[in-house]
Amino acid sequence: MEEMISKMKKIAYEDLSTKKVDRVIGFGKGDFIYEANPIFISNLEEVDLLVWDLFCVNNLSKYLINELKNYQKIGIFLKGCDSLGFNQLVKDNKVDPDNVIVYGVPCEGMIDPNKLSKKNLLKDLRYLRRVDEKLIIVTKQGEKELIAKDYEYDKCLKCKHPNPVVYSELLESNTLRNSILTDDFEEVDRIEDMNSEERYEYWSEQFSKCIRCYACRNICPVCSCDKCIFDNLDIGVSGKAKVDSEDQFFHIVRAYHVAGRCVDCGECSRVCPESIAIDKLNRKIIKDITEIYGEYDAGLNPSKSSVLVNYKLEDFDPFETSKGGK
Amino acid sequence: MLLESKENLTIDKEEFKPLIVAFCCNWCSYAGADLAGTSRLNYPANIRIIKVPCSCRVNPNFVLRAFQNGADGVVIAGCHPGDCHYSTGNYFARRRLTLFTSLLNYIGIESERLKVDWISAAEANKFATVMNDVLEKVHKLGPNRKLRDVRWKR
Amino acid sequence: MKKITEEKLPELYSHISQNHDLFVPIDQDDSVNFSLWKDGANVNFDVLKTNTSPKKYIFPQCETFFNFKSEGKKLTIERIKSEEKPYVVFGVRPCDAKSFRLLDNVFLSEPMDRLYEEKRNRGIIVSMGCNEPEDTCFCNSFSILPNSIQEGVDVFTLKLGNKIFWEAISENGVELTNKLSDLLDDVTEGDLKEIEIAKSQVNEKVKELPFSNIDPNEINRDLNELFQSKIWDEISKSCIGCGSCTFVCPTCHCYDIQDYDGNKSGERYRCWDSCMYSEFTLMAHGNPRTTQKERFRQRFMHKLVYYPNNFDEYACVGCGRCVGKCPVNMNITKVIRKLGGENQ
Amino acid sequence: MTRVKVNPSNRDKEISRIIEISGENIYSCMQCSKCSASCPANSEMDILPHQVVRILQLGNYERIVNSQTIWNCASCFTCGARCPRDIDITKIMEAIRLTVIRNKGESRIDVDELPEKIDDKMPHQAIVSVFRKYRK
Amino acid sequence: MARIGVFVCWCGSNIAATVDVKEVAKEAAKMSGVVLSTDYQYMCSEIGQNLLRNAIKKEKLDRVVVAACSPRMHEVTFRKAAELAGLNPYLVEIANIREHCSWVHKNKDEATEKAIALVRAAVAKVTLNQELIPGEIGIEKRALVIGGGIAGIQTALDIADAGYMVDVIEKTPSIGGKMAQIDKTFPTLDCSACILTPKMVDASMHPNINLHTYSEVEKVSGYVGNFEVTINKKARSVIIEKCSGCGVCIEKCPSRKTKSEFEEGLVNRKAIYTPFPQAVPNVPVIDREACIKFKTGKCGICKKVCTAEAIDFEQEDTKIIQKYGAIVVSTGYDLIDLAKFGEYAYGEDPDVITSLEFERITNAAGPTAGKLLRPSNNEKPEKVVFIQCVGSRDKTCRGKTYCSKICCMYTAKHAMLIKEKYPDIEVHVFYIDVRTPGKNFDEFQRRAVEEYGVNYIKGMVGKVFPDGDKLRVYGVDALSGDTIEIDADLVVLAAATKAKEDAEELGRKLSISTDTNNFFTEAHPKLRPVETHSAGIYLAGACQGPKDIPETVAQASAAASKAIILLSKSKLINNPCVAKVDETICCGCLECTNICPYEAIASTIIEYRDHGKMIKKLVSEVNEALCQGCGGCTVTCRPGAIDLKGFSNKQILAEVDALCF
Repeated sequence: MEEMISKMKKIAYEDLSTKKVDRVIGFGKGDFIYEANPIFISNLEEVDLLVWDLFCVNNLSKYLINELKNYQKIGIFLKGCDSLGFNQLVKDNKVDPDNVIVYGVPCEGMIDPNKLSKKNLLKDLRYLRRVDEKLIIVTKQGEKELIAKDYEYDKCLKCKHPNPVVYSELLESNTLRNSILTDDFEEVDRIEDMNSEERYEYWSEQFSKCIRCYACRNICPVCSCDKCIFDNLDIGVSGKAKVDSEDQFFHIVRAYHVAGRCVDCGECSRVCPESIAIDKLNRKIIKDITEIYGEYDAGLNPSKSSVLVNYKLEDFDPFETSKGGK
Repeated sequence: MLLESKENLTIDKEEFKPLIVAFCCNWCSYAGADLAGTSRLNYPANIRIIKVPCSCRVNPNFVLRAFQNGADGVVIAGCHPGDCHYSTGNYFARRRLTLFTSLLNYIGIESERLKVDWISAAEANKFATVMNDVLEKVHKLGPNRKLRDVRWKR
Repeated sequence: MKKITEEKLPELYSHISQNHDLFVPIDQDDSVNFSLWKDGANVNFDVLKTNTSPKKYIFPQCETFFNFKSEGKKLTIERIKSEEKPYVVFGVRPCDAKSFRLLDNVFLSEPMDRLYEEKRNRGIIVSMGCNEPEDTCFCNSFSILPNSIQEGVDVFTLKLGNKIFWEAISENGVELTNKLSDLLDDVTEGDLKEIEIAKSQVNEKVKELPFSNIDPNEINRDLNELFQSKIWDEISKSCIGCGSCTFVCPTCHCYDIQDYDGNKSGERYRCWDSCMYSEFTLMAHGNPRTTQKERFRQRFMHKLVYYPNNFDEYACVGCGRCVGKCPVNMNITKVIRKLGGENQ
Repeated sequence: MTRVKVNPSNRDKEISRIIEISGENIYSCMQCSKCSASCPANSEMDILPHQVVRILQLGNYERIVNSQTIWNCASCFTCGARCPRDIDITKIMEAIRLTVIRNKGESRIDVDELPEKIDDKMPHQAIVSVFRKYRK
Repeated sequence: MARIGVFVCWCGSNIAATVDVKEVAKEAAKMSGVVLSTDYQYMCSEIGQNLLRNAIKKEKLDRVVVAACSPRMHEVTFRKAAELAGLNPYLVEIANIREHCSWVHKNKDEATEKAIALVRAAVAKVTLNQELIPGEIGIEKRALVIGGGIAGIQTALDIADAGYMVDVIEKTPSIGGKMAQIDKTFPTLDCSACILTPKMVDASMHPNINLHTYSEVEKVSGYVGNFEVTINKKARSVIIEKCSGCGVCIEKCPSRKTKSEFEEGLVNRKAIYTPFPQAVPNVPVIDREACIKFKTGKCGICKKVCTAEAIDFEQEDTKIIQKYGAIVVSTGYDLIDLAKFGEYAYGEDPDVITSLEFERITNAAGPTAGKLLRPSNNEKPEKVVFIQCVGSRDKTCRGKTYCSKICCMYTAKHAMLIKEKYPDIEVHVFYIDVRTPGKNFDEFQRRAVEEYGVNYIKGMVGKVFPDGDKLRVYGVDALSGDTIEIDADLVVLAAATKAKEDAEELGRKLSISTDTNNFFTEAHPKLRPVETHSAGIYLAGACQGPKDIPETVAQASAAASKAIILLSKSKLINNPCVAKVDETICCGCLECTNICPYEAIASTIIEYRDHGKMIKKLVSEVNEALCQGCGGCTVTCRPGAIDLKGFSNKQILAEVDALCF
């Protein structure tokens, strides 16, 4: 970890001082041990603020949209999942990759403070580090050794791409995780196994928790419209009332709008203040796409068109009841 | 199957009149519906058709709006794959609707309530059969309360 | 002052619910939120910060002003009749209790907000003190002590171990207490001592909290200077423009008014709005706040400058919900610090 | 020559079984006789393979089962490999033979008798398949 | 507020018997925006239309709903009537209460209720209708013909004769195509070259025709009336303008190892060559892959012997960019590769040949000067076997499922040609079915059997077995059930036809579709057989499906006339129901461009002022001339920035709302 931080500082310092970039987006330490924040650096003095720890969970790539309006060339630290989002931003013409230098950072999995908190480990937390699959924490009460997996974000447990899929420079790490390419969709199966009434009850309850804060949308690297349909009352598809049908409409349409484009980074669920299982909608679509149209690859190749703007003559047809006759 | 259902329909008619909104593409399915008319084929009056240029014009928003406002079933009908007037429209529609119908089903909407089918301009019989079939199934399910906007008064 | 043991609480709840809608913090799927109490509900008083604040009972996310009906080409307007049933919110922390007062400043000064007033008058606020403030609490920065009895609460309670102490404050509070007298026991001398100790302990704890040195009074409240400050550029960078801080905030009170055309009848309603949203303050000519920086600045200028200028109080109670909920860990504590609001 | 009632649409039970067992669509045949021309055993046949298919199309099962052809077929698969209509005539021949055998009940093994018949030489797969087929 | 007029038609009793039209009109009058609601027996009649027109003027209607038959019947009628009254025709909507209501329902109450609902939907929609004005586009008065076979030549001549400039692109060094290879034509047996060559010359001499041989289409952009085509003219290495066509270069060229494409590989040609003596243009081309000069740098004999100084080794491919109003595709066909048909021993034994090779052998200008000789030993065969349907009507991966259409006739022709020259040669034809629909076609085939004694055998050949000097053919006569064995000297295979290998690629360039067999798809199999789905692009000849010469020529003239009709117009009116982009909302993801079947959506960069700062933004832009109005893009657009005029999101939602009344 310390080694990675010095690598980050070194490359940021070098590139800023040689004017290779005029802005660096990375992580800085927050108010708590368990907090890391996005920071934006243009001055060499600020390079020292860069950190890398087990709480650098944010995907910084979406900041490029705005930052590129004011800076020519930006260096940015991206993890595996972030890099998928980055590719999608490139594909959506939101970011010109020529103006970005991606410093790829292999990720070991990020730690969820809420999970620590649930076990009362957050209070008086003084120090914490990861050694392979172990999490070592030091509190007032002393040192404790935990299983890291128990405290990782849910989204990290399912991570398919811990290592960046695109980068200009890879900050090598000796704790490289392997890509996991199989996906079991176990949580989707569980919902599919319910009958339609149960499913509807489940989702109604989930959706009714929604407070329409749009954190899920705003954090999402593929929700990059200048003016979202939900910010545009004039378009007449949805209102702002807190009624079930509006909440359902929002969540269904949000999921559909990222269909085939979602990079499964799980940020939507992480940031939801009401803990709605938003990613279970996304993952249902990913599951369908995987089963019907083949391996899901959103975010892997920015030049490949996504599933819904593509077709094959021989696509699976769930609707054909009888052959037509001209 | 069909005959049976017709009997059922007459029995329950008084209590529940489902509303079915059908989006038909101008070139095939709308023409198929016209031919059903010309051929004097019968299908229930609860089916209301909206003309769209192509099945690829049907936005999932439209479907959701229909359910919000009290439709008990929605039909989307287009040309058979390969016969699209715009050559590729229904191929895109097929992918979109494959995912969308599956998503709605996942959320708990009975799959019988959203029917997608390919009906050519010549298939008047198929048009009537599909409409009868949808109505029968929706009738069996009863009135739709899911996705319904309680503020919309019918 | 009265007391009740934890085991007897369900009895108390069912007693209250006979004549009131009772709202308590309920744990469902690992998240705690104020909800309507029903038999068997999993009441949780250990979590200080419910997901959203109890302000929703006096200022709901969405409420209807009136219905309108069209018949043929005629339009008739129908006022909404208020519900008569009084309600009790049990477990309102001092910070949240304070927020009610702050909302009163806005809604109950002329022109009065009838909808708000009606809801405010219909409710009984049973506040509950805190013993174990969390890292993200900074109520102290706004002079709210964790065990303080805030103005406007009807009953104040304090949970120590498995005992809940119950003190009626207002007339409504006394009335409720009287109705519950069968369930409540008198306190002993020992109890009072215990309370005293707990209060002084928590006041000490508060001083040790990470945010304890935050002091908005240190901010130079020169409006122009603050408004023009370069700091906003810097600190608004990471804001993603979602409304989670606003919607979990107990003091945010901006709303939008919309019409819904429901075919044969429609309604005019208001709903929470967030100054963080791009279409907030959208007018016919466009939007005066075009970038996130301006929206961000608005939120904190409102809380720390504009509101205090009007009411001599800050529009923040240091509940710390936004600290925990912000997707990018940007929050009011950082803003206050950047603006110089820090004790050395 | 016997006179037969021709009703190709009314698929005889046996014909349907042959189609089911073979998995081949006999109605795809357009009588090009490529199978017959390719057949190395055609000189030994009283009815040529393409005629077999035609007779099946016409539904005359009797004539087929009484012919030598089905037994003289060497199952070399040449016909199927060359058929332009993608019909594997070998499979049809085998299906016809199976119907004959099954009608005699010869291919059925009583499951109860099975344990005695099992010896080291019998492939396990065969045992499992017997169970699967005749369990009911 | 809109002023909507609703007109409910009785259609005699067609509607009025099942729908209470008075009630419908009464209910319609209550609907928001409706200022006039009335009914009439026959709205489409002269009187009915007058009623509509007068009401528009008198009541100052700004929108009209006609509740009548299907819009597919009379939408145009009522829109025209409205236009005559000064109303924009797109402010008229039809409620289909006949085909979709009175004719399919029996219960009068239900039908009336539904009719009211349909009118309500139409009223809701029309309220949101906007005036639409069709755009006009100019037309480039020039046509492009892709492919210089008989189809292309005929098309080019017809269009040129009508007075329009035509460019013909031919991939090979000469125009002429397959027909130039053929000896005689059925059913008249007149010489193919004799009828084709004059046409080739006509084409080359025509003042309105421009030939680009040895050229290919590289890129096509634009739209009907305004295509822009990039043509790649491959380096010929011979300057056309200078060459006199004397042929000395060919004669002296030392490279002689390349198989002649024109002679179907039966003989070799030089590295510098003209494909055949009557080639147009009669200018040789250097095959750079075969040429010793290009391979080793040494040689250059052709340049030395050319007195006209026409040889130019330095020549490079040139690109021509030209605008066209119409494009005709006439790229023709090929024969399938017979490698998969091992049982016929093609490629294994030289005496097994394809029908096209037979054409060359029997052609007086061919490698054997028209004498029928076995390729193996140059001796006259005694027995010739023809096998039809080699790969045609074949469901397997070896062949094609369709009937190649021309084989029955040309096989009969070949058999007859042999019999005519050499009555002593035995000719056997194996067939599955003989298909001879066409004028004088069946008579022709019967003559082969009855007059010339060709032995037709219904059945297929199982194997051709090279046995010493002979080819042993094993077959069956399906009718008698006899197995047949013939010791043949020559076996001719009627290989299936297929679409050109690069048809799909060309289709992509042109945005026209191909079917499963890669033949180009016509717009309608019966009523629009020469049009494609892309306006302004037409099909001629075998590139659309197997065809014989008469049919090809007929279709070529048909395609030409379609092109002429287009070119003769001064302006094109386009459908105004096209997509439009709201640039303020468009987020520039350009997903819409991916799904547009007409490539009507492109990207553009707009600049706008925001707080005193000029901001550049990438957005989509619709070319209204190309857009056909399918609306697929609208669903792809997440923020709803792209919408379809005439079927806008709001209009359709209003209809949904109205139906859920």
